[in-house]
Amino acid sequence: MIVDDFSWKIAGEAGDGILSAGLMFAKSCLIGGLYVHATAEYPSLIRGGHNHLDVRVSARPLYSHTKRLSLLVALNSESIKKHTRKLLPGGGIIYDSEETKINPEEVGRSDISLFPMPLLKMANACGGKIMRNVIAMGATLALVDYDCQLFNHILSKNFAKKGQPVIDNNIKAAKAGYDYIRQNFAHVKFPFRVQRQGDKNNIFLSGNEAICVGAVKAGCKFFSGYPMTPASSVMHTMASFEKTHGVVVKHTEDEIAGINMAIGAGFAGVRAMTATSGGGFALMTEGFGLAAQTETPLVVVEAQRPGPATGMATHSGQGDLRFMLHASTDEFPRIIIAPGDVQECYYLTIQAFNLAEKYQMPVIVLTDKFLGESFATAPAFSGNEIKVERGEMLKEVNEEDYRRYRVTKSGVSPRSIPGVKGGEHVASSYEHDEFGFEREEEHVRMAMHEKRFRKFANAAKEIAEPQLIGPENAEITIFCWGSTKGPALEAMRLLMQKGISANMLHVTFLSPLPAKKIAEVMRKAKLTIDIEGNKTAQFAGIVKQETGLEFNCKILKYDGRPFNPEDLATAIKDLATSDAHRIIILNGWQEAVKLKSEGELLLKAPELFSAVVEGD
Amino acid sequence: MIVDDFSWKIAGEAGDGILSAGLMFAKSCLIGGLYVHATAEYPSLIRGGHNHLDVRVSARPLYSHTKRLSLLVALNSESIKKHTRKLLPGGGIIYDSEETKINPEEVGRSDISLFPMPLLKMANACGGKIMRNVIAMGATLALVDYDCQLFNHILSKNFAKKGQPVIDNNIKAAKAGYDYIRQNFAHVKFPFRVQRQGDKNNIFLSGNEAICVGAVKAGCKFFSGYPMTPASSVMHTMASFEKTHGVVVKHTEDEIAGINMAIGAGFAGVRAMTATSGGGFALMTEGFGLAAQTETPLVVVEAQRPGPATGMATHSGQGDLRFMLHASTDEFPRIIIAPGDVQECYYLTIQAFNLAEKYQMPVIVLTDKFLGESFATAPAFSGNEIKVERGEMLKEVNEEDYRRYRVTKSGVSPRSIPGVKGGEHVASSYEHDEFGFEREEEHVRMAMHEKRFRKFANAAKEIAEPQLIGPENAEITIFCWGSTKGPALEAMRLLMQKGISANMLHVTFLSPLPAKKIAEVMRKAKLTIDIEGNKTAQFAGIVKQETGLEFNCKILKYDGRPFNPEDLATAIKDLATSDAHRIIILNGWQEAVKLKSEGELLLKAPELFSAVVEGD
Amino acid sequence: MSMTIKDLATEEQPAWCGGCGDFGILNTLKMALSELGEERHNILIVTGIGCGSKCNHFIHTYGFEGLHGRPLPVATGAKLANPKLKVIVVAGDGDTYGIGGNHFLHSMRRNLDITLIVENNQVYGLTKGQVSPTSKKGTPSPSTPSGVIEEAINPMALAIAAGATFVARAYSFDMPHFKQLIVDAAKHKGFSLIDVFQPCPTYNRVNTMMWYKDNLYNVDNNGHNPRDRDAAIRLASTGMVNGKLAYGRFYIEEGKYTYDEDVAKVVAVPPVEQDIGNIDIAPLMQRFAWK
Amino acid sequence: MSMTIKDLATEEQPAWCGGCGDFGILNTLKMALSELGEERHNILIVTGIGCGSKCNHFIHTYGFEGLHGRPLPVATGAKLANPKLKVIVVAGDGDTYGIGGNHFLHSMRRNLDITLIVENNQVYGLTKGQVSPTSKKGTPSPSTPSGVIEEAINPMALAIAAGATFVARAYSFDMPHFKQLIVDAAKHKGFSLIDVFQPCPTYNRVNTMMWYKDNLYNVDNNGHNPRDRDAAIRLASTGMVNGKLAYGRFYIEEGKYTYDEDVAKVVAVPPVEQDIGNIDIAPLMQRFAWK
Ligand SMILES: Cc1ncc(C[n+]2csc(CCOP(=O)(O)OP(=O)(O)O)c2C)c(N)n1
Ligand SMILES: Cc1ncc(C[n+]2csc(CCOP(=O)(O)OP(=O)(O)O)c2C)c(N)n1
Ligand code: SF4
Ligand code: SF4
Ligand SMILES: [Mg+2]
Ligand SMILES: [Mg+2]
Repeated sequence: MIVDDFSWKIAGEAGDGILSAGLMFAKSCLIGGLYVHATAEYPSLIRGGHNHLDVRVSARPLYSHTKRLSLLVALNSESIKKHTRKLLPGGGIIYDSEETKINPEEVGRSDISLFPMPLLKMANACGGKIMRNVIAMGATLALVDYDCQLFNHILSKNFAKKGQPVIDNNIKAAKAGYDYIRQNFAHVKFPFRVQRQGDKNNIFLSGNEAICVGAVKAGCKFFSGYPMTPASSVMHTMASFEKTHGVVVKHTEDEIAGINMAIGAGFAGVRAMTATSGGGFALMTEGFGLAAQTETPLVVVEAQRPGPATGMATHSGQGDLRFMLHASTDEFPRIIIAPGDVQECYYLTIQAFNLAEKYQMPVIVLTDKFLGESFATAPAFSGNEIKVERGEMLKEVNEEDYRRYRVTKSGVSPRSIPGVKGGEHVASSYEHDEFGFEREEEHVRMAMHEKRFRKFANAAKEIAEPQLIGPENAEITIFCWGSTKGPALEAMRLLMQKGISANMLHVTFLSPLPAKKIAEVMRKAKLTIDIEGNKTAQFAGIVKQETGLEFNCKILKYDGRPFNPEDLATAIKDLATSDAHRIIILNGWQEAVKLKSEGELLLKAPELFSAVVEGD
Repeated sequence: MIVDDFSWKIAGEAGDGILSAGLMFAKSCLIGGLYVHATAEYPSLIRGGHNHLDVRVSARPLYSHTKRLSLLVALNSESIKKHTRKLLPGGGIIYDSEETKINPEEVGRSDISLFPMPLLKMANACGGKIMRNVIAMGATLALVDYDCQLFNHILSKNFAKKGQPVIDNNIKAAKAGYDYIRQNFAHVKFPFRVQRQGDKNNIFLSGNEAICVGAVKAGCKFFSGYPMTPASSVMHTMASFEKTHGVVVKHTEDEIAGINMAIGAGFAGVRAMTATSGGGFALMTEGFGLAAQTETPLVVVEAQRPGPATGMATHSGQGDLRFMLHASTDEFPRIIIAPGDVQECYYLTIQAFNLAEKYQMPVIVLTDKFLGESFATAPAFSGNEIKVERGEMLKEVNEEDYRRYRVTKSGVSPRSIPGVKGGEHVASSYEHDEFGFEREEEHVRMAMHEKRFRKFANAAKEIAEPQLIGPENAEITIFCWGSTKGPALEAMRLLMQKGISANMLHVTFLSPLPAKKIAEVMRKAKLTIDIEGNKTAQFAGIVKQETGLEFNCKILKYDGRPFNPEDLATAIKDLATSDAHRIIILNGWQEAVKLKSEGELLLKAPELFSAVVEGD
Repeated sequence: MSMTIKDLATEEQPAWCGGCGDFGILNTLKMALSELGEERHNILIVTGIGCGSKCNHFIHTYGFEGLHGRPLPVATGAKLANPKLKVIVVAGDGDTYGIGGNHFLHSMRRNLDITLIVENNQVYGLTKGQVSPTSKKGTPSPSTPSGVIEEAINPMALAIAAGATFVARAYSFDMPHFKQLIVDAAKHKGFSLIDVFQPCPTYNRVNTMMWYKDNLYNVDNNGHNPRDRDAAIRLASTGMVNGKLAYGRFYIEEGKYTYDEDVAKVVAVPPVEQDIGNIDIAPLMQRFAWK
Repeated sequence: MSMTIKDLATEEQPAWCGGCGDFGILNTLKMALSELGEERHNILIVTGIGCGSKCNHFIHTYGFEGLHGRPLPVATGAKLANPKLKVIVVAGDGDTYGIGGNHFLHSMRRNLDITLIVENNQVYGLTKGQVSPTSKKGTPSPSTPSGVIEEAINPMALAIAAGATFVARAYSFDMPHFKQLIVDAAKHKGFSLIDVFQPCPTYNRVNTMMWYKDNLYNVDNNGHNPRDRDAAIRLASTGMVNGKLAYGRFYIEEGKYTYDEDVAKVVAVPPVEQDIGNIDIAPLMQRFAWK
C-alpha cells in the first residue's frame, strides 16, 4: 500500500535549524505541485528546549497537521521518547546512530522502521553540526522518493545571498543523506510517497503573512506596533513591504504608542494597522476605545496565546474572544473577525479595512499562534477578490458648517481628513456633539451613543452569513471559530471514512455575531457540538446569550496546543455514540504521565482530570 | 400639609461653592438626627458649566436622591430654566432678585413660591460673591424652620482652620439669609419642614470614603494609584489616613505603575489596593492578569463613568461590567463585587480583602460616580462586622522543598512572603510549575489552569446569596446591581404608595455570580424586570448566559445620569400594567428639547428615540 | 494666504479660571499660527487630557483631543501619514512628563518634525490639584498630604539628554517672546519642545503671576548661546540664572537628520498621497510561490 | 551568616545561547550576593520579560518575574511594603528603556533604595532580534529592515538628568569589576543604576565579546571623579573616552534623601510589620459623624 498523505516531523533543540530545514522541504513540495501544511512548536527560549516542526504533504488539499506521523527526524534522544508513539504503522525514525542506540523493545513498536544514520559525523564532513538538518532532509527525500532537483532548487534560492559555496555545500549534504538511505536501507519498504504533481498556481505562506498581503492589497500604508510573539511576524512582514509597497512601519516604544500612532495615521486618512498578542492588547485597551469614540478607522490584529499574563508565549489558544468583545471602558460596537485559514486571513483582512473605514470603527482580526505562525498552501490570490471601499470620505467640504459627527440615519457621518479645506474640526475622546466639541448633556450623549450602535447594526447587514460545510442532513453538526477550522475539516474527513457524517458551521464574524444563522443551524441539527480552544467555552456562552440555545456537546482544549484531527474525530465519535458525556476536554498532558492506550487520551469530564492532577 | 421629605437643590457654576455649602447643610441635618443623601452633578471643568447638588433630608432612612424638588437655590438664571419644572407643588425657588426677573407666566408654575433675594448684594456685604451660598443656606433654614445653631456649629468646624473672623463672617451671612426670609416672606406657607430629631449614632460619608474605611479596617497598608475621576477621592481619602493608620500611599506616574506597585506590595505580604475608572483600568488590564497568574492578592476599585475613552469624566453609568468580567489575556477567575450603598461599600471592601488573600486572586470592587461620590447616612460601623482572614499565609516554612504553587484540592497553595526563611521561590508571569519555574508542558499548564479555576469554585461557596427585599409574593420582581439599589428601593416605596407591590433582588457579587439563586427567584417571580445603567443590558446577558433565563422586561439608562426613583417607578408601573413594551429606556434628553408632559419623559422603545435624534 | 486671529476662532469659549495661564497659551498660539502662514486645513493640533488640552476646541484648524498622556504618538502617526501637515502638540505637564513620560523620551530621540508645547502649571489642574512631576519636593496636595517626596523632574535637562534638537522654555504671559518661540519651533526642522510656565491660580498658589514677575530671567540675548551644547547642559542642569528661573532658548541643534526625512528615503511618496484603488499584489504572489 | 554561591543555586539551568553575556551577569550577581552577606530570604530579585530576565529562576532567593517593562513598579511596591528587603531589579534594555521607559524615569527621581541592573545587549533577544532603544542608528533588524532611524538613547546621561544618585556602567565579562559595582550599588543609599554591556552573540553580531575587548575603557581609578557632577555629565554626554566606550562609575551622589527614608517619616512602622488583626476605626467614625 502506498500512502499519499505524508506527515513528517523534525524535532530537536532551538538552534538546530529545524524551522528553516523543514520549510525548505515544504517549499520543495509546493513547487512540485503538492499541498503542504507546516506548523512548529517551540519554547520561549532562544536556545535549548524541545522544538519540533510538522510538515504534512499530499497531492490533495490539506487543512491542518495531523497527530500521527509518517516519519520522524529526531535530532536528539528526547525527540524519540516524545514522539515515537505518534508514528503510524509503517512509519519510521531517522536518528543519529552514534548518539542514540534504539532498543526496538523499548520503543515498543514493531510496526515501524528505524533509519539510524551517523548524522553528526556526516554533518561535520559537510561543514558542521548545523548541516544535520539538511542531511536528514536528503534522507527524507530518498525515503519518500521525491525529486531532489526541486529541493536543490529551493536550497539554491534559500542560500542565494550566502553565495555558491554555501549552496554547493548544502546540496552536497542533501545528496549525502539521500545516498545514505539508498545505500543502506534499500531493503526497507517505506509505504509513504511524495510524488511530484502538475504545476499549480499555489502559494505557501503563514497566516500572519497572508494577513499582511491582505493589508497591502487593502491599501494599508501604515503599521505601528511592538514585537510580541506570535504577532511579531506581522510587523516583520509589513516591514518587508516598506520599499516595495510604500508602507511606513514603525516599531514603537510600547504597544500604547503602537495603537495611538495607528489612530493618528487613520485620522490623517491613511489605512493603518497594528498587531499584538493578548498582553500587548491589554495595553492597547484604552486606545481601542479612543478609536471608537473618535470614530477613527483602525485594524488591530490580535494573535492569541495562552495566558494569563505572559503565560505561554510561544503557544496557542482561543482564550481571548470575550476579552476582545468587551475590552475598554463602557460599551461600544466593534467588529471581530476570526479567519480560519490563510485564504481567509487574506480576504477577511481586506474586508476588515473596508469595514473599518465604511463604519469608522475599530476592527479586530483575531487569530492565534497556530494560524498566524503555521504555513499552508493556498491558490494564489488574484487581487480581485474584494474592492477597496473607503466609505464616506470627503475630498472637499462645501457646507458652511461642517459637522464631523453629524447624526445620520445610518450612524455614519461623512469624514474629512486633515488637508481637506473646510473640513477642519476637533476629534475628541470626550463625548461630543456633532461638531466634535466636548459635551455632557443627556440628549447629546444619547444621540452619539445610539449613533455608534446604529453603525454596527448596519455593518451587520452587509456581512455574509457563515455557510454550512458538508452534507445538509448530517448526524452531527460541529460549530467552531477561527483556527479550529482546519483540524475540524480534517476530523470531518476522518469521520466520513468511518461512516459518520458531520457538517460544520465555521463562524468567522464573532461581532456582529450571525446569531440568526447560528440559531437556524442549531435548531435543524441532530447533534450540535461546539469546539473551542478555551476552558469556559466562550463562543458557546455568547451563542447562549444571543440565542438562548445551548450546544448539545462541547469539545474544549486549553493545554496551549491546537486541536489535531485524530483526537477531534475520536472525541466527536465518542460524543455521537454515547450521550453520557456532554463535554470532552482534549489535552496532551497524559503524554507526560504515559498512559498506555491512545483511547485514554480523551478525558471524559473535567472532574476526572482534576482528580488526576490533584494527587498531592 | 407638612412634608417631612425635603429635596433641595443648589445650582450654579463651578466655583460658586455649591458642593461645600450643600454638604454643610447636609451635615447640619445629620447632627440633628436626620437622614441625608447628597449627590452632585458637575462638568469636567474647573470653572463655569452647570453644577448642581441635591441634598435630600428626612426623619426616616433614605436610599437616594429624588427627581422632584422641594426647594431650588438658583445661583444663576440658567439654573431656573433647567430645574423649575422639577419642583413639587408647594415648592419654591430662591434666586437673585437683581440678576433675574422671573415672570411667573413664563415659569408656568402657579403652584410654587418664589423667594427673590438680593443675593449678590447681601454677599458683597458679607465679604464677596462667594458668600451667596451661605446666605442661601440661611434662607433655606428659615424656610424649613431648621435649627440654626446646628448649621452654625458645622460652619465653625468647617472654617476652624481659617480662624474666627472667617467663621463669624459666615455665621453672619447665614443669619442675614435667615432674617431676610423671615422678614420678607413670613406670609408664604412653605410646606416642607426639616425638624431636629433625637441624636443617632449615624455617620455621613461618600461611597469612596466608605470603601476607604473598609480598606483601613481590613488592614490595607498600601495604596498606589493615579488620579482619575470619579475614583480620585479614594486615593485622597487613603492618603488622609497615612499618618493615623500607617498607610503608605503612592501617587504613581501612571496606572500601570499603580497596579504593579500594588502587586509588589501584595507579593511582599501587605494588603494593597489601587483605584481608578475605566480608562485607567484599561491601562491596568495587563497587570490585572499578572496578579491572577502569580496568585498575588489584589483589590482594585473601579468607579465607572460613561465612555468610550475619556467619555463623560464626571458622570455615571454601569457600562463596565462586561469589561471587568473579561479584562486581560485568556481566562482566569476574578471576584467582582458591586456594593449598592455606603454600608455595602464598607463591609464588602473588607470582604474583598479577605477573599483576595484567601483565594490569592484579584478582586474588583465595582462602583460608579453616583455611588462613589454621593454622600449618605449610615449607622456608624462597629468594626466588628467582619474579621480579618488572611488565608494560608506561612509564617515559617519547614518543608525541604517548598512549592509555592502546590497543586491542591482547594486550588489554594500556602503562600510564603519575602522575609520568611525557607519560602524562597520565584513568582513568574509565565505559566509555571509548582515551584514557580516557567513551564510549557501540557500537563503543567492544565494543572495550573485548573487550579486557578478551582479556587474560584471554592470562593463561590463561601459567598452569601443575595436576599430578596420586599414582600415574598409581589406582583413585580426587580433585579439590579451596584448603585441602582438606592433609586430602586425608593421606587419600590413609591409603587407601594400606589398600591403596587414589588420586591427586589439586588446582586452584589457579579463574579462568582449567584446564578442558582437568581434563577430560583426568576422562576418564582410573576414579572421580572432588569434595571441597569447601560445600553446592552449586560447583567441580563450574563444571567441569560448562565441560567438560560430571560427577564420579562428591562429598564435601561445610559445618558450619564443615575436612575431616579420617580422615573423608575413610572417605568415599572408602565411595564406592569401593559405588556406591549418590554424595554424602557429612561433618559433625560427630552428635557433639552422641552417636551410638554412628564409622561413623555419615558420613551417606550429605542426606535422612537432613534427617530427623534435622526432628524437630519 | 495667511489667517487672521479671527479666522482661527471657533464658536466655543474656554471655561478656564480667571487668570489661568492657559488663556495666554491659547492666544499666543493663535498669534503664532496666524504669523506662520500655514493654511488652517494643513494644521493639526493634537492634545491630551487636562485643563489646557481643551485648547484645540478654540482654534479653527484640525484638532485631535486624544487620551491623557498619549498625544505624542497620535501626532507621530498623523505626521508620518501626512508629512505635509504642520503638527503641534499641546499637553499638560501631567500628560507629558507623568503618564506620557515614555512617549516624551522616545519622541525626542526620534526627532520627528513636530512641536510640543507643555503647559507646565506644576499641578494636575483638571483632576483638582494633585501634584504633577514638576511639583517641587515637599508640595502638599490631596494625593500627597505630607508633601510630595520625589524631586521635581527637570524637563530641560532630560530633553537635551534625550536628544531633542530645540529645547526652550516660555512664560505664558510673556506673549511676544512666547509667540516668537512658537514660530521658531514650528520652523525648526526636527522635534521642538517648549515648556511653558503656566500659572494655575486655582491649584498652584505658589507659582502665581505675581511670583513669576519676580522670578523669571530671560536668557535669550542675555549671554546664553543655545547652540553651545555644553552651555546648554549647564544651564539646563539647574535651570536657573542669578537665582531666577531661566526661560528662553536653552538648546538648539540644527542640521540633524529628522525622522520624517529619513522615512522619506525609504517611502518616497507619503502614505496619504498614495493611490490605493487597485494595488498590484502579483509580486507578492511570486514571492510566496517560492519558485 | 553569609551564603556561598552554591547556596544560591536552584535546580534550574539557564538555556541561554553559548557566549551570552547573561551568563556573566548571573554569575556575577551571585558572587556579589554572596559577598553582600544579606540572607537569601531577605533578598528579592525582580525581573521583567526577556532572555536575561529569566535569571531569578537560577538564584535561590525570593524572585518575581513580572511583566515586560514593569519590574520597577513591582520592586517599588515590595520595597515600600517591606523596606528591610534588599531589592534588586534585573531587566533587559527593552524592558527598561523601551516599554518601561516611564518607570525608569520616575524611579530615578524617586531615589528609592533599590538597585537596577540593565542587561544592555542593544537588541531584543527573546523576541528574536528586533532593535532596542540602545541599538545604534542604522541598525537593520526584522522590524527595521532599512535600519533603525532613531538615535540610540543614552541611559547614562538620562539617568543623571533624571536624578539618579548612582549611575554606572559595567561589562558582563569583566566580572571582578562588575561584582564590586553591584556590591557598591547595593550598599548605596538610594537608587542605583548599573547598565551592563552584554554580548548577544545570536542577534547582535556587532558588539561581540571580541569587539568589546578592543572598545572598552574603564574609567574607575582612571582620572574620572564620579562625585564631580559636571565631570559626570560630560562623561555621560558622549559615554566615550579616547574613542572607547567608558564603563565604571559615572556618577555617585551621596547623602541625598531617599524615598523610603522620607516615607518612614510619615509611616513609622513598615507596612509589613503592622498588626492588622483588629484595627480600631472609632476615630474614623468620629470623623464621619461630623459632630
Ligand atoms: C488614563 C487616564 N488616567 C487619568 C485620567 C484623569 N486625568 C485627566 S486630566 C489629568 C491630569 C491633568 O494634569 P495635566 O496633564 O498637568 O493638565 P492640567 O489639567 O494641569 O492642564 C488626569 C490625571 C485620565 N483622563 N485618563
Ligand atoms: C506587553 C508585552 N509586549 C511585548 C512582549 C514581548 N517581549 C518579550 S521580551 C521582549 C523584548 C526583550 O528585549 P529585552 O528587554 O532587551 O531583553 P533581552 O531578551 O534582550 O534580554 C518583548 C518585546 C511582552 N512579553 N509583553
Ligand atoms: S484649574 Fe488651574 S489650569 Fe485649570 S483652568 Fe483653573 S487655573 Fe487653569
Ligand atoms: S538571544 Fe542573545 S540575549 Fe538571548 S540568550 Fe541568546 S545570546 Fe543571550
Ligand atoms: Mg498640569
Ligand atoms: Mg535586550
